[in-house]
Parts: sequence; C-alpha cells; structure tokens
Amino acid sequence: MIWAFDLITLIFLVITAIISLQTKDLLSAAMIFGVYSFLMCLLWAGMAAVDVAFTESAVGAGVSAVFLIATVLRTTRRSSD
Amino acid sequence: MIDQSPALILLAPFLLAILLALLGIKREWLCFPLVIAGLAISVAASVVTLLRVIDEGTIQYFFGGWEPPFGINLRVDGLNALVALAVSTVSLLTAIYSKRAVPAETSDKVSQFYTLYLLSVTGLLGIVLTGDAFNLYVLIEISALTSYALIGMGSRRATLAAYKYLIMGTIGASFYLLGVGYLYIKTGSLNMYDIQEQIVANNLHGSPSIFVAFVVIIVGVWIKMAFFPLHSWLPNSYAYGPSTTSALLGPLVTKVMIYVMIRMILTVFGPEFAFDQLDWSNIIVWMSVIAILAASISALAQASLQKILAFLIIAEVGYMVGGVWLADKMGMIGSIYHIIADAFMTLCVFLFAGIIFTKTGRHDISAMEGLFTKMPLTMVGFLVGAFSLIGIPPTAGFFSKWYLIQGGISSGHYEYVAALLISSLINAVIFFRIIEIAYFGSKPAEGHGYHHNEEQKDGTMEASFSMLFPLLITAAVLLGIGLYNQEVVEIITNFVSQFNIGAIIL
Amino acid sequence: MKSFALITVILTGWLLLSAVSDFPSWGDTESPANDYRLSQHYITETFPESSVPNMVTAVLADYRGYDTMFETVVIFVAGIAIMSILRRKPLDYLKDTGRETRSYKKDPDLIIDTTCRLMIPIIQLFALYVVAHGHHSPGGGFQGGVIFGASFILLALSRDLQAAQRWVPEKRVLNLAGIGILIYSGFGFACMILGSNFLDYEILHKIMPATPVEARSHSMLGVEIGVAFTCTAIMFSIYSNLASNGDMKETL
Amino acid sequence: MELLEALSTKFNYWIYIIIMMIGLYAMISKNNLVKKLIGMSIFQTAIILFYVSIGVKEGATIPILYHDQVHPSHGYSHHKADTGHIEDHHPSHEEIVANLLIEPDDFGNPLPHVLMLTAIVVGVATLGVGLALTQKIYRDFGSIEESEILESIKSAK
Repeated sequence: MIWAFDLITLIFLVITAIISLQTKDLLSAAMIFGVYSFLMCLLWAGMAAVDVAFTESAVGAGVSAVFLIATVLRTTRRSSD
Repeated sequence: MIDQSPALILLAPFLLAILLALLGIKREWLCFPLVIAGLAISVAASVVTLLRVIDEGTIQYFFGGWEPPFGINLRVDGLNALVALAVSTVSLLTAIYSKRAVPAETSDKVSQFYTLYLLSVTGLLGIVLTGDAFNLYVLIEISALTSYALIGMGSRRATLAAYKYLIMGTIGASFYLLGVGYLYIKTGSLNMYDIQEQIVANNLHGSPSIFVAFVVIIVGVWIKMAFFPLHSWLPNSYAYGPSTTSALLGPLVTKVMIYVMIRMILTVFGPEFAFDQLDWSNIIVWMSVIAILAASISALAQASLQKILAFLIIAEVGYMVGGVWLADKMGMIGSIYHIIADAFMTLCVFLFAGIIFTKTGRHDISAMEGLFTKMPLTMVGFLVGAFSLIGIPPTAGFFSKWYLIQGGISSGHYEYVAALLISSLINAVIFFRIIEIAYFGSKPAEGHGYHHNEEQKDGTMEASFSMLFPLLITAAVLLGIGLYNQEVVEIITNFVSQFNIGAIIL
Repeated sequence: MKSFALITVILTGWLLLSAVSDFPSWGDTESPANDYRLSQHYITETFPESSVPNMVTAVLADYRGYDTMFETVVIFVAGIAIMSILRRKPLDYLKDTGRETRSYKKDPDLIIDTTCRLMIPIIQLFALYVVAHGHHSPGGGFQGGVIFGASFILLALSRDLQAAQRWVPEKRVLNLAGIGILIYSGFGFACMILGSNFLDYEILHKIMPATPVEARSHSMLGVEIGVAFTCTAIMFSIYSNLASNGDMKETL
Repeated sequence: MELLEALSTKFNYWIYIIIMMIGLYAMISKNNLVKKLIGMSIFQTAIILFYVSIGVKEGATIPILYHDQVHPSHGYSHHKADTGHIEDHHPSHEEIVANLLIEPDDFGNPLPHVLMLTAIVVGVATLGVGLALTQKIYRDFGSIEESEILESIKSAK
C-alpha cells in the first residue's frame, strides 16, 4: 500500500467524521456518514481486505446510510448540536 | 449423545428459538411449551455436563472438529459448569413465571418476545461456555441486542432506558473488542488458553499492549456489569421493562459479566499478572466499598420496589468485584459462590416484585399492605429471598457473605468487611420495612378496588400456580445451596486451586 | 457533560496511544499476528483441507463457522427486535388471508421507474453470483444477501412499499429469515446426528455424493445460502419498518 | 525521506485512535439521539479499521489463491493439445494439493478479515436497533433531543 494514498484517505476520514458529527442538518450528516463509510471501504480495499471492503460498501455506505436517512425523514432533520 | 452435552446446553434453546419464530406466530399456544422444552433440555444438559466435569475434569468440545486455536471450542471446567447450570435454571424458572405475565404485558407480540427471550438465554449460556475470546464478543452482542429489545417492549420510559442501555452497552462491548484486538496484535491468537500460553511463552507480561488490553477489557466488562460509577443504565432499564424481562436480565446479565471478568483475570491474563504485578487491589477494593455503600444508600431512598431491587443488584456487583480483587483464595471462592447464590436470590425477589405488580398493578412499597394474610405462600417465598439478601443462615446468602468476609479478613481489607456488614444492615432495614408493611399494614379496605376481581372466597388472593411455583422452587434452591454449601464450595475450590492466587500475601 | 466527555476521551485516547510504540511496525510480515501458526495454517492449509481458494470464506464458514452462525443470529435478532419495538398494528395481518385492499400508490416517475426496472434484475443477478461464487472470489452469503435485500429496498424507494411487499410480503419475511438460520443450523445438527461434532461438515460425505474434502466445500455453499436468505429478508424488513415508522403503510 | 518512512510505519495507528475518540466523544456528549448513533458507528468502524490493519502484510495480495494454483489443468491440456491428444484431464484434489506451493507471506492474513465481517454485521444490527428505538422515542416524546425528552419527563411528574 502506498503510504501517501493511505495518509490522504485517513485525513479525509477524520474530516468527514468531524463534519458528519458537527453539521446541524441530520440529513446531510447521514449523507456524509455514507461518504465516511465509502472512504473506509477504499482504505480496506487498499489493505487487501477485499471481503471486508465489499461488505462495508454494501452495508456501511449502502444500507446503513439508507436506514439513517429513513429515520431522519421519519423524525426530524433539526439537530441542536 | 453424552459427548454432545456441552453443546446441547446452548444449542437446544437456540434451535427452539428458531422453531418458535417460524411456528409460533400463527399458533400462540405453541410458544410456551416450546420455551419450556428448550430450557428443560438445557437444564438437563447442564446437569449432565456438571456431573461429567466433577467426574472427568475439564471437558472440551470442538465446533467443526477443529482443534483450538484453529477452530472455536467450548471449554467447560468447574466454574463454567456451575454458572451454566445456574443460568439455565434461572431462565427456566423465569420462563415458567412468564406464562401469565407475558400475554398480559406484551399482548400482541408473544412469539417475538419468546424468540428474543430464548436467544438471550442462548447468548448468555454461550458467553459462559465459550473458550474463544472473539466468540465471546459476538455472544455478548447477541445477549445485549435481545436485552435492548426485551426492555424496549415495556412502557414509554422503558424505550428511553433501552436507548441509554444501548449506548452504554455498545461502549462496553466495543472496549472489550478493542482489548481483544490489543491482545491479538501481540499474541496472534484468539483462543483464551492459547493467549495465556503465548503471553507466558513470549514473556509479554511487561508489554504495554497487554497492560492496555487488560485495562480496556476490564473497564468494558465493568460497564456491562454496572459497576458503581458506570451503572447509570441499569436502574431504569430494569425498573421500567416488562416484569419477565427484569426477572430474566436482573439475575443473569450482571452475574454472567462477573463470570467474564473472573475468566479474563484467571484464564487469559493469569492471576500473577492481574493481582501481583499490577497490585491494584487496594484501589479497586476501595472502589467496590464505595460502590456497595453508594448503591445501598440509593436503594434506601427509592420508593418503587423494582428500583430498590435494581440498586441492590448494583450493590451485589460491588460485593463480587471487591471479592475478586481481594486477591485471596477465600475471596475468590466467595465471589464465585456469590455469583450462583445471588442469581437465585435476585430471581426470588424479582419474581416477587413481578407477582405483586400483576396482582396490584403498582410498583411502590405501599402496594404490599396486608399481603401476609392475602398471599401467605408468596410471602414465604419472598421471606427466603429477603433473608438470603440480608444474609441470615441457613440461606445461601449467608454462606457467600461468610466466605467473602473470611477473604476480606485474611487479606487484611477490613474496609471491605465493614462495607459488607453495613450493606447487610441496610438490606435488613429495607426488607424489614417491606415486611412490616406487609404484615402490620392496614387491612385492605374495601374501597381500594384494584384487586376485588382477584379476591377469592376465603379472602386470599394467592398468585396463580404458574407464578407461585417458580418462586417457591427458587426459595427451595436458596435453602438447598445454603445447606449443601460444602459440596458447591468443593467444586469451586477444585477450580480455584489450579491458580496461584494470594501467594505473595501469605 | 461536555467537559466530562472530553476528559474521558482524552484519558482513553492517551491510554490507547501509550501502547502504540509497542506495536510491530505497520505491514510487518514478521509480526506476531501474521507470523503465528494460526494465520499460517489458514493460508497454507485451507485449500488442502476444504478445497476452497478464498481463505476468508473458508475460515468464515468452516473453521469459525460457529461464530458465523451467531453472526447470522445477530441479524435475525436485529430484525425481530426492530419489529417488536416499532411495529404498531397487532400482527393480525397474519391471520386474515384476504389481499391487501388499501392502496397508497404514488405516481411513478417515468425515468426513475424505468431505470429501476432495468437495474433491479441486474442487481439481483449479481447478488446471486456473489452468493454462489463466494468460494472463488470476494463475497459470500452475507454480502449477496445484503445486495439482494438492497434490490427490494430500491424497489420500495422507487415505487412504494406495497410494490416491494408484493414480492416480499411481510408475513413471508420472518419465515424466510428463520428458514435461513434453520438451513445453517440444519447442517450443524445433521453432523451431530451422524455422530460428529456440531458443524463438522466432513461427516456429511456419508449422505452427499462427495469426498470428505468436497463435503466441506459443498456444505459451506449451503451454509452461505442460509446466511443469504436471512440477510435478504431481514435487511428488507428493517428498512420497511424504519421507513414506514412501523405501520407498513407509507414509505418515505 | 527515511524519517518519513519510519513515521509512516506507525502514523496509521495514531489516526485510528483519533477517529475512535471522535466517535466515543460523540457517543458520550452529543445531545441528539441520531448523532449519538452516528458516533457509535464511527467508533465501531474505527475499531474495525484497527483490526484490519493488524492483518496487513507489506507486499502481500488478497487472501484468495491464484487461479493457476488451484486450476493447473489448463497448463496440462495445452501441452496435450499440441501433441494431438485431446484429453480432458482434470487433476483430482489430491494431485493439485500435492503440487501446491503456497508462500504464506504472499497472502494477507485472512483471520482479521473474518472477524471484522462479523463485527460489521454486529455494527449494522446495533445501528438498526438504535434507530428503531429513536423512532419509538420520537413517537412517544415528540423529540429526539435528550435534554428536551428529560424535561418532558420531569414536567409530566
């Protein structure tokens, strides 16, 4: 694995994690969480863990994000923090 | 078939849970017999396994025929076998109690409730029996997920309590997972015994990774067992959930987690590392002293019976954590004996609380006015449980406290002994207050009205047989393991004497 | 609360970081985890012992098959838990056999509808491929099941919940999930009945037209199919409960 | 450059732990119930990342055997075809195994991958149950802010 690629992905991971937790709009938080999962999946694919990356792309970036969005639309988009 | 007994302990409730999920939705009458059948097979298999362990020593069972560390194994020794028997018996008794309570409290979801119930028991039994550190995590999560749902099926407040439990429980389980990761990165193994061998063989006791793994695992398990400063999820979860849920989870979850702590200390890290090298006994015994006193005093301040019992559980957790960290053979024996005794005493009082709730629809202590005349048999069962929690001979609670106090004295931790005695005194105050209300409280006036459909001709309103039977059996078990404490302690002593506990102090 | 959380997090982080210097360097082939006989055995002996080239599938379904069975149970538990927490109407729909007469259909958008019509069969075909080809390429029952479930979620998103429920009616979901686990544990119990340990697939060569090694490989495929059943059913069930807030009427 | 190389062997672990702590902080301190669950997922995926990186080997490939290793028959049949014999020889499992040469350092460690597949499943299951509880709380209390819910409980008393 190329360390520069690794480092850039990791920095993006930290950024997306913080944005997804800091944004006040829960729908965008859920979307950015999907981005976070997808970056995670890229990182794992780079680490030769293809099965894990495959699962994460189906579960984390796909189904989890859909569940989150479903809940946000069924409750409220507003968040105080 | 005898060879398969350790696996059957947890596979029987597992298979019947799945069958129940498939068959039980349309045929509600089938749920209860299936639950009883699954748990009865489990109890029988635990008895057979315990007898085999006494006979042959440690039993191993290899799933998939792969020997550890390649596959996952069940490894049953004296400690496992006893705790597994206690867990399966308690869940069977609670299941009998639930016959009337579940349809009343979760009317339209009976089959789901029982499926989750059986899977929860499967998870707890799996935790107790497994010999693989990662498998333990998966089973912790099964028992936790089922608990969240079982609690969340209760009232409005229960949902919030279940959410809080979910957050705390996930932190605890994740810490455990992280700890296993730290162990794996240094040893390359996941089997508990193999990890221990690797730690010793590579002389890793001084390694910071192993130290961090130990701290993280112990803190994670403390969160799951509601050790005092980390207990905030427990009282509301057990107080607002359905009564069958509290009668199942209250006695079992915290005890099984204490089992995990003992297993981690003795088997994975070794007592030499946990007690001698780290030498934290003083701090943790003091923490448990604070836990015992704080929880007992909080229990004194509560008005609702369920909440009193929830805080008593937290105090009992303090007993056992303290007893383990006394770093003394007697303390360890007392803690293990207390796991079993406490499972039954907590079950006894929770069953009582459930009966009172179904009969009167109220949780507060004043609901118990005049119960001695109305429900004499129920009160007999309750008295045994209460005496055991206070520690009056010949109930099991007396002997477990006896061993714990002996351990406290021989290791010189007098503050722990004092805390035990004060807590017993507080328990006595709490229970004699209840007994006083139940015995001397004003006769139920005609105008109360909440029970008159229940009242029978002779003025008693005894609980139905399916509720009374498990309560009385539990009371009998409490007296039984109290009277035959020598035999139980012998099994525990055989187990504990493999380990080198308290060698430095002597 | 915030300062308390900050202190906890800093303490925990400091504790966890304090051991990093002790770790073997990143990607080290000689590290204990990579060099220990456990990992070596999985790499070199998997194919001789089970004739499956994908080591992850072999370890997942065979060596640690007991774990995977409970992984499937976790999914199942989540499905039942969510149903029991959220489902509002008493489950009487299981008793009446009459067809659903209510209609909450929204007007289908032409572009979305056509695209999904084209995509969904392909997604499902791919899901089946992932399940069946898990021995030789990345994938397996869990991934395939999630993708298959996602195809129904896509249907429910593009049309409405009723359209998807025509394919996966709610009463069939629980049965499908239970049957999935029953298939998995069925392999285990079959081994037990034939006189071996739970999930010891090798003994199944007595009732399969296969050598012991092939019996392992075939049983793994069967087990993966069970996992796929459960995942498909539960993923869709979780979605339909969460998206309709438990009343199964309206979708998002 | 060598300094960077040395740093690059450990910096990953630092960032994993930072991500973990971001998630843990959100779980403890956030007021919004959905935010707590997002924090929980971040915490869990960071742990999974930590595990997966344990199994990384420099210069190793994915833990699936090469096609040529398990299907050596293709090589054979070409040879036979040249000499005119059309023979459909599929070597048995034992023959393949006898000729199989696997260098452990060529393949990534499969064990952490297996464990983390399970952990991902557990993560999504927990997230689902948490979201269901959140919806039920919203139905009962009309809010998903913890402080507002606690206030409404207090005022109900």
